[in-house]
Amino acid sequence: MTALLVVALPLLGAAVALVGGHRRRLVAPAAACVSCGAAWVCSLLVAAAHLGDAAPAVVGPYVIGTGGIPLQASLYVDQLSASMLLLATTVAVLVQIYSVAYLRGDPRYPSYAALVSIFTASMALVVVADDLFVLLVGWEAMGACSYFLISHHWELEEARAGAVKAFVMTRLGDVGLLFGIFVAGDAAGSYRITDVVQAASSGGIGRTQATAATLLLLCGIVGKSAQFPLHSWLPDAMPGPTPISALIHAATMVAAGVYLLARLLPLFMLSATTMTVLAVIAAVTMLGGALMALAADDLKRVLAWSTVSQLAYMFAALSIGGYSAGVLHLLSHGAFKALLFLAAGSVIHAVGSQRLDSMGGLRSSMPVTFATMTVGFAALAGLPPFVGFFSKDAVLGVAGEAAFHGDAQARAWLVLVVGLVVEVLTAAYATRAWLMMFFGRRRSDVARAEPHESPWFMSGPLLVLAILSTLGGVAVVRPGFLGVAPEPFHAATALVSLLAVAVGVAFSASEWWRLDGHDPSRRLGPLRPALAAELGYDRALMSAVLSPVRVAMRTVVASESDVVEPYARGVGTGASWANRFLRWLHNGDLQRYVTAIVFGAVAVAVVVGIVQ
Amino acid sequence: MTQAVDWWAIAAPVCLVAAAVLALLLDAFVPKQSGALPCAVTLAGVAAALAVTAALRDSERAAFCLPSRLEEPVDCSWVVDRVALVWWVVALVACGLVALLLVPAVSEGEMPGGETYFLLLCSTAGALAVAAAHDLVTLVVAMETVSLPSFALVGLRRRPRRGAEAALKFFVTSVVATAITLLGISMVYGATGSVAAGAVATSVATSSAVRPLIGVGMVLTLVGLGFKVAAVPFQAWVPDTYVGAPVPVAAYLSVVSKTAGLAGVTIVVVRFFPPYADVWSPMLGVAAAVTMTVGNLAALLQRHAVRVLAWSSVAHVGFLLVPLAAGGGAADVGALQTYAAMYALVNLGAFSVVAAVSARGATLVSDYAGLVRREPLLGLALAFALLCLAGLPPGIVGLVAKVVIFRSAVDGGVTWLAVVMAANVALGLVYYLRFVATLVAPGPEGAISSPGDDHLHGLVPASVGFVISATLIGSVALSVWPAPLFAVLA
Amino acid sequence: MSSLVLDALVALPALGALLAAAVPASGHRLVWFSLGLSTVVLGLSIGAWVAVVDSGPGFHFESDASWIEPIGVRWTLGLDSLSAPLVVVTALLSWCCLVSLVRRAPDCGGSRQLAALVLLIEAGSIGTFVALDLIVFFVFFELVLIPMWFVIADWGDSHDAEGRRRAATRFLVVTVVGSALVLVAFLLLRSETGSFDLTVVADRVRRIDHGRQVAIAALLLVGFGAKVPVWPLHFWLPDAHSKAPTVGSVLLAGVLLKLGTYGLLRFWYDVVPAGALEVAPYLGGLGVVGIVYGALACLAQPDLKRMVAYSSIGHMGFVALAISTMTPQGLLAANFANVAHGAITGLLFFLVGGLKDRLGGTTFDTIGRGLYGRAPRLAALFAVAAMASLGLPGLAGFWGEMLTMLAAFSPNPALPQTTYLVLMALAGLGVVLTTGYFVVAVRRICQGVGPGDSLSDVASDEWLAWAPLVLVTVGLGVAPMAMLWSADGGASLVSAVLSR
Amino acid sequence: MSLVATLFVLLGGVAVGSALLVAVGTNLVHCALWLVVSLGALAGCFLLLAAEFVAWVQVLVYLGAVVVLLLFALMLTRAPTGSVPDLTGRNRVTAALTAVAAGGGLIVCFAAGFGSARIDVRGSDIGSPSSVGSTLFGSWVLPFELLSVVLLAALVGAIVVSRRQERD
Amino acid sequence: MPILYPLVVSSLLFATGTYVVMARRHAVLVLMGVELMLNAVNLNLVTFDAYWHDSLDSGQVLALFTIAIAAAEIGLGLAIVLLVFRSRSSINVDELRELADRDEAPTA
Repeated sequence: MTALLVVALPLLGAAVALVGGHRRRLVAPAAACVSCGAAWVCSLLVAAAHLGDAAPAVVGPYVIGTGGIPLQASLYVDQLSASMLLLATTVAVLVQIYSVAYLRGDPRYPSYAALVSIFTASMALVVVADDLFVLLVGWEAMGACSYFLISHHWELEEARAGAVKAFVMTRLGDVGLLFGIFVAGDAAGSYRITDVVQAASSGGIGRTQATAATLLLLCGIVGKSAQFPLHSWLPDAMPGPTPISALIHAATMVAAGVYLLARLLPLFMLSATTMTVLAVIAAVTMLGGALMALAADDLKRVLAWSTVSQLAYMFAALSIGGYSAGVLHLLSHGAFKALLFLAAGSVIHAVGSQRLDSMGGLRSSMPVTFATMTVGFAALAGLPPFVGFFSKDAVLGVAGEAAFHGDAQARAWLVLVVGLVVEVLTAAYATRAWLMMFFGRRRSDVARAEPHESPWFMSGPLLVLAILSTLGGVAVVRPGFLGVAPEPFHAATALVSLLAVAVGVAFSASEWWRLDGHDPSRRLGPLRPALAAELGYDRALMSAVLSPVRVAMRTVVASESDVVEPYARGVGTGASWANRFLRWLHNGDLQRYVTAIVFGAVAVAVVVGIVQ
Repeated sequence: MTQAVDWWAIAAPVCLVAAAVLALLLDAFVPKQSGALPCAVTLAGVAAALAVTAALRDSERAAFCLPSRLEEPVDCSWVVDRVALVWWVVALVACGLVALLLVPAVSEGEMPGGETYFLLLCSTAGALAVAAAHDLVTLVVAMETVSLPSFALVGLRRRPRRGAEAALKFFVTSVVATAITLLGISMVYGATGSVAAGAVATSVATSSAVRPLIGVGMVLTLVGLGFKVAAVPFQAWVPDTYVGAPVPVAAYLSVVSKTAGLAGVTIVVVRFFPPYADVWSPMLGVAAAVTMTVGNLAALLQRHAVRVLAWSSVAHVGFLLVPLAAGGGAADVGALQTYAAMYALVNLGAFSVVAAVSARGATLVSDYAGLVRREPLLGLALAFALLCLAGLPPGIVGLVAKVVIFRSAVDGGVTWLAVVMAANVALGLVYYLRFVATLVAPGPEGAISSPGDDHLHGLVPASVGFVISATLIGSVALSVWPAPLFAVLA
Repeated sequence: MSSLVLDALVALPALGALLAAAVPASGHRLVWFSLGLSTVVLGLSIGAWVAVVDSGPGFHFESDASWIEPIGVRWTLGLDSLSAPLVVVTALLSWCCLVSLVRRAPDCGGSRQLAALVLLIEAGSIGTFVALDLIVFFVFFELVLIPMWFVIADWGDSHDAEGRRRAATRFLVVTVVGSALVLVAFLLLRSETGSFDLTVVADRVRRIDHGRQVAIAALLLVGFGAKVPVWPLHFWLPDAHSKAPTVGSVLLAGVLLKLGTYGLLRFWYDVVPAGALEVAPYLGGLGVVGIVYGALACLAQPDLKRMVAYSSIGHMGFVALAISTMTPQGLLAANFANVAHGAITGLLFFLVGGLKDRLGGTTFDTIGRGLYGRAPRLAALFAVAAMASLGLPGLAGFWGEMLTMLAAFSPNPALPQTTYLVLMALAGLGVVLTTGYFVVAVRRICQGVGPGDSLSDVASDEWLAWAPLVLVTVGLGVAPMAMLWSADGGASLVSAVLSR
Repeated sequence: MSLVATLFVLLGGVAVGSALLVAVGTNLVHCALWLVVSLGALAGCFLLLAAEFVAWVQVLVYLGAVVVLLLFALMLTRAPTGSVPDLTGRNRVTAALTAVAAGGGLIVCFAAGFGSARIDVRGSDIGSPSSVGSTLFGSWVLPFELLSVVLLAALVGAIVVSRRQERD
Repeated sequence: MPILYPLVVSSLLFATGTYVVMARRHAVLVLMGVELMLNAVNLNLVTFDAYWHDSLDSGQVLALFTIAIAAAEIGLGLAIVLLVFRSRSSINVDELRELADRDEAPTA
């Protein structure tokens, strides 16, 4: 029941913020922070009860007839959902607090706070839902909140465009998800996740059905988690307020795809096809994302591409059955990426620009931000002792294990090799961004006066997240809270990956040195503009999708105006012509009338006479 | 051997003729009278005839029987059965209402009192005779009894310029049609050697050698009747005549005269030529389809109010022919009569309002703008009548009558005709609704009979007002409780 | 149970319409009177719905009286879980329309006549939903046409008298042709079964030979399809909507279109299921074409009201697809989508009407950009309505579409399964396109930099008129079981029929 | 060919020929007179067909009354007595074609229906005034009475139509 | 005598009559055409009466009635013709166009 409160409380807060937010200035922030805080407390309670080897709890089901297989609205809390819940509410409450300062004076704050609260509730619903349709409700509600929040600055063209793109692309995936739910539910005879998983584990679902269901589900997952080929909305979603990027587009919503996959892993494991597809997608995405991040000029885009890439890491782990590795990286990424975004927000807040080349030398003026962000970058790059090192190690360790000993070795090798390459790249772009932001000369074209440290409302959450990113490694090494067996430390892969990180850092640092404080990615030469333009993928995709739609649209318009309308009008015109003709016939000439009578009589008589 | 006269069977037309003569004589001997007196005589005659009709309700009478050859069933010239009685009631009631509509014209000296009512009653007597006639000789004479007085009625106006033209057109076309009918009768006679219903039917059923001759004869016989009901291609006279005639006379032509024609068509196809159903049924089907389409299309953009009603009456003939096209069984004839009764009632309602408004000089539909607001009784009565004609609620009586016609078509297996009807119902709506919308719309300032103009406002003569109210009440009541209208079908 | 309830539901608005049109009192007072009456009807209908939900399958509140005995027509009314929600929606939308008339007289005046027409439409629609006699059904079906014609032709777009008349007439003509075909189908049923009574006909339908049943089902498809409107017969709808006044659009979309889908549901499922199975794939195909076609047309629309009108074609396409599956799920989905579309599109038309009142037009150019800034609440409501209309889970539109696709996923075993899978996939594509045009519309009018004028935001009477629809939209989205339960009874009825 | 037949052909030829002259003549009065010839010849035909009574009625009513009426009418309408070139309207071609079709159709129809059947009028008294009179009042009382109404109505109608004076 | 003789004569007369009615402009001539048509019918009736040896004399009786009707018609017809003449001094039937449907249709 406490889990239900996690869903309900933020909704309540949203309602209060919406209704009262415009009357009193303090109502909205108070409602938002308090409701999310209360939800956080509740999720702590839930987590306390369900982490470790505690038995899962089920609320419901509340059966809703559909004429066929019924919906069973029910909640399900186990270790996975408890930890996800904790992550989501923690980031949410930090973001709410952070936003109070970040959006100070913004007249749209009340609706913003309400949407964040609704989002939190939706995410919580996704996490605790036991029915696939209930999950879908939360899933798409998150999408809608994301849409509205991306377009928070709706006077900006790129915010509007990004919001539309994000929503339409994820919904495209969601249609697949919906159909996947149909197939899965049909195969399992129930839409409850527990039933589906049960059926999958006990062999109640055939291979074909499982492949169909999982491939369809994968569409939704790929869309939501911004994986290739539906990845391009996430970088474009960055015009949204930075706290939103931290919450939705880094820590929680985009990770929901990973969560769902982890949740349904037994079903996915039934289909080697799907897992191979997943591995390929993950490999392509993590490599591509990292490359884009290396070349991007915009700080938030760097982080966004990094998110894309890191999410692919999680999928890579799951594609070789690394349940705990995937989930652990999800949790750790949630912490350090939220930290990175919030810190980036702090920087942007101070500098007034998102472009990397307009920053530099911020080290001294923003010490807290510098320190916390350094922690974040270190975690991202996978430096020990930060949390990222451990979670990545878990992923690569699983991959290495599987590559040498498992039965899906091709997949595992792919993940392992690409994973290591991406390690290099990750370290390189993290170092590059870090150097460009905090070191070197301050750029003269910055409009603002001397940047200064952000208020405590903003730096407080940064500190909290920095602590989590620093100490979280402990939890990762002992993942018993997930109800899985402890992971042995993978010494071999850890060494290799440390080497990779070192290569990456060295690359960026040496180039930075060599170029005298200029962007190290210039070293990439002709590849750089192409990467900065994101390989033209987006434009190609848009024209590939939009031009047929445009053609179809024009066809429809033409058919309405040139076919349907003329015919509809033609009936009227024909009738009025007939009317004129008939009235012309009746021109008042008596003898014409008589002729008509005689002729008519003769004609009918002739016809009848011949017929007879 | 002289035929016995069954006075009771012919009492109704005799009442009418007696009243006619009385009206004529009163006109001659009572000078300076208004329209009220001859109208009263007429109504008395109609009432008496109705009383007789009511008394005959449960009996089927045959009179003026011909000596039978051999052992065949006796052929009678005059058969008063249930079908005929229904026609009688429709014709009589309509005649009474038309008589009331004529009062203002007579009172103002526009039409001569005694003669007008005399002609009206003679014509109606002819209509009754058509419905009861069971041999071709009686039928054709009865038809002429309907026609000849109505030629005169059309031309009866003090300013006869348009009336004369209308009368001449009506006359010539009608006479030609009659001649063709007579030719057809002569062919039937030539082929069968008889003119009586039973003998013709028997002979037609047995002789196959002369089928073309009989078929052609039957078709030509139907021409004159088709002219009376104004089926295409014999409809051309209708708009010109209706427009040129006094409005009450147009109402008479569109209701009583048409009823007589329908009765005649029914008798000819059902009583004389049942074995030729495979000929007349598709023929009437095509005629029905063409007639309703032509009528509706021609009415579509009409601006002249009477012409709209004229073409609408043509279109309704199409619907009326459908039950016969569907086979003309007892249920079909019932459907036909139901529809005809509905049509007579609401069409008279429409014509009565048009009569009242035309008396003030309105001719175009646009002259009726805002009638509902200025004179709600007139406006609503006309609007309701038009909706009934269109067959859309709130004119439920029209709708249900159409349902009955559709049912007849469907049961008779002429579903294609039902589909044509469907299109025509929609087509008809267009102009009926345009008319209704004009009635409801706010009228132009200074339009005819604006409220301030006391000369024109509220000048609905009592008799016309009575007809308007009676038809309105009748059609509203039948819309709420349509069962009585359909009692015919039971 | 008292059997006068349904008679009252029909008679109260009808008598109210007469009174409102006839009584010589001030127009304003009569609008209030109509509103009061409509409130009573609304309450009564909700009560009846609740009672029906409680009583399970079958018809309740049956009323049976002699009407046109000679042709076998009886005044039989009944309410089941299929019709009850539609009756409530009708009553609710009429109520909302009347509320919106209380303070805002139409430009051309005549608010009491308009109120009378609204009541008449309400009476006719409720009558159609509760009629159990084919002819009574038909009479009520036709009863709404003339009032709607007047609503469009007399209170419609004030800039285009000719156009609104034409639009009204086109609506009327298409519907009447359709309904005449329906009549033909009814009469075929009558001639085969000897009764006009729905239940009797349903009982005896097995006597009809199969080909005849197919013909009847096809006639019903074309006849009701013109009203729904199913794709190639939709051409009357955009004009009718774009020329109609707000009240007219709301009732047209929310109530009148439902007459068609209800008719199909009622007669295909209860009366000629065997024949319907033969033609159902065509309906499904046309429905899907309507979904995609409507969405593409919406994408190209420069006029918000026309866009909403075309969106109705898409939504009705979903209902058509649901009906065509010939399963209890399909019935549930169609019924749910009917109700949801009534509330959501009603709300959208109210909002568009509100914009039209403020800005004088509904083209995107007239409305301008940046409504979020100029009239935040109005814009937010529009965004919510758009989200609901594009089928966002958690709002009412989703469940209808989801259940429809679910039904198409497993259609009646007698139907071609693969075809339906393709139809389902295309419907999914339609969902994406729908999302596309709604977010583009939101982007076009709500977002961006506006002309800087400030519009009056949602007024209190508008809140009153719109709030019920918002509540229904959100309520049904959050708690779909409210509808699914009540319709379950109907579904079991249908499955009983289908399994015969 | 028998004598009767020969006579009939002659008389019929006269009737048709003079009817054609009515149809094409340019002088109104001549047309009326040709009509007299045609109807007179027709009366002769009736006689040959043993319809004695009808023949005499034909002579009385048509030749005695109707044609006179027509001549009066021509006079009253101040019809020109000379030749009028445009007595035939522009409709003539259509009219002629329709008429030919009608006539041809009728002949074909009769020929198909009766072929070579013959009339035998010998030895019957069917057409005598007494026989016709007895059937008329024995079997056809009803139409006869009805006819009286027609005639009365026509009389009154004719009077009342021509009595109205006012011009406009 | 072959029955076709009188039938052919009557057909030709009837055709001539219709031509007169359809083509001749003068109203009185039109009436003459009507007379021709009716007489053709009479010839038919009389012929068939003789052919069938009808004991009821239906043909002859109807012929008599037709003559009477024709007379009545011609009387009333001439009265109407005179009425037309008096109201407009012309009795050419093709000039009677006053009632024609001439008002312009509204543009739809």
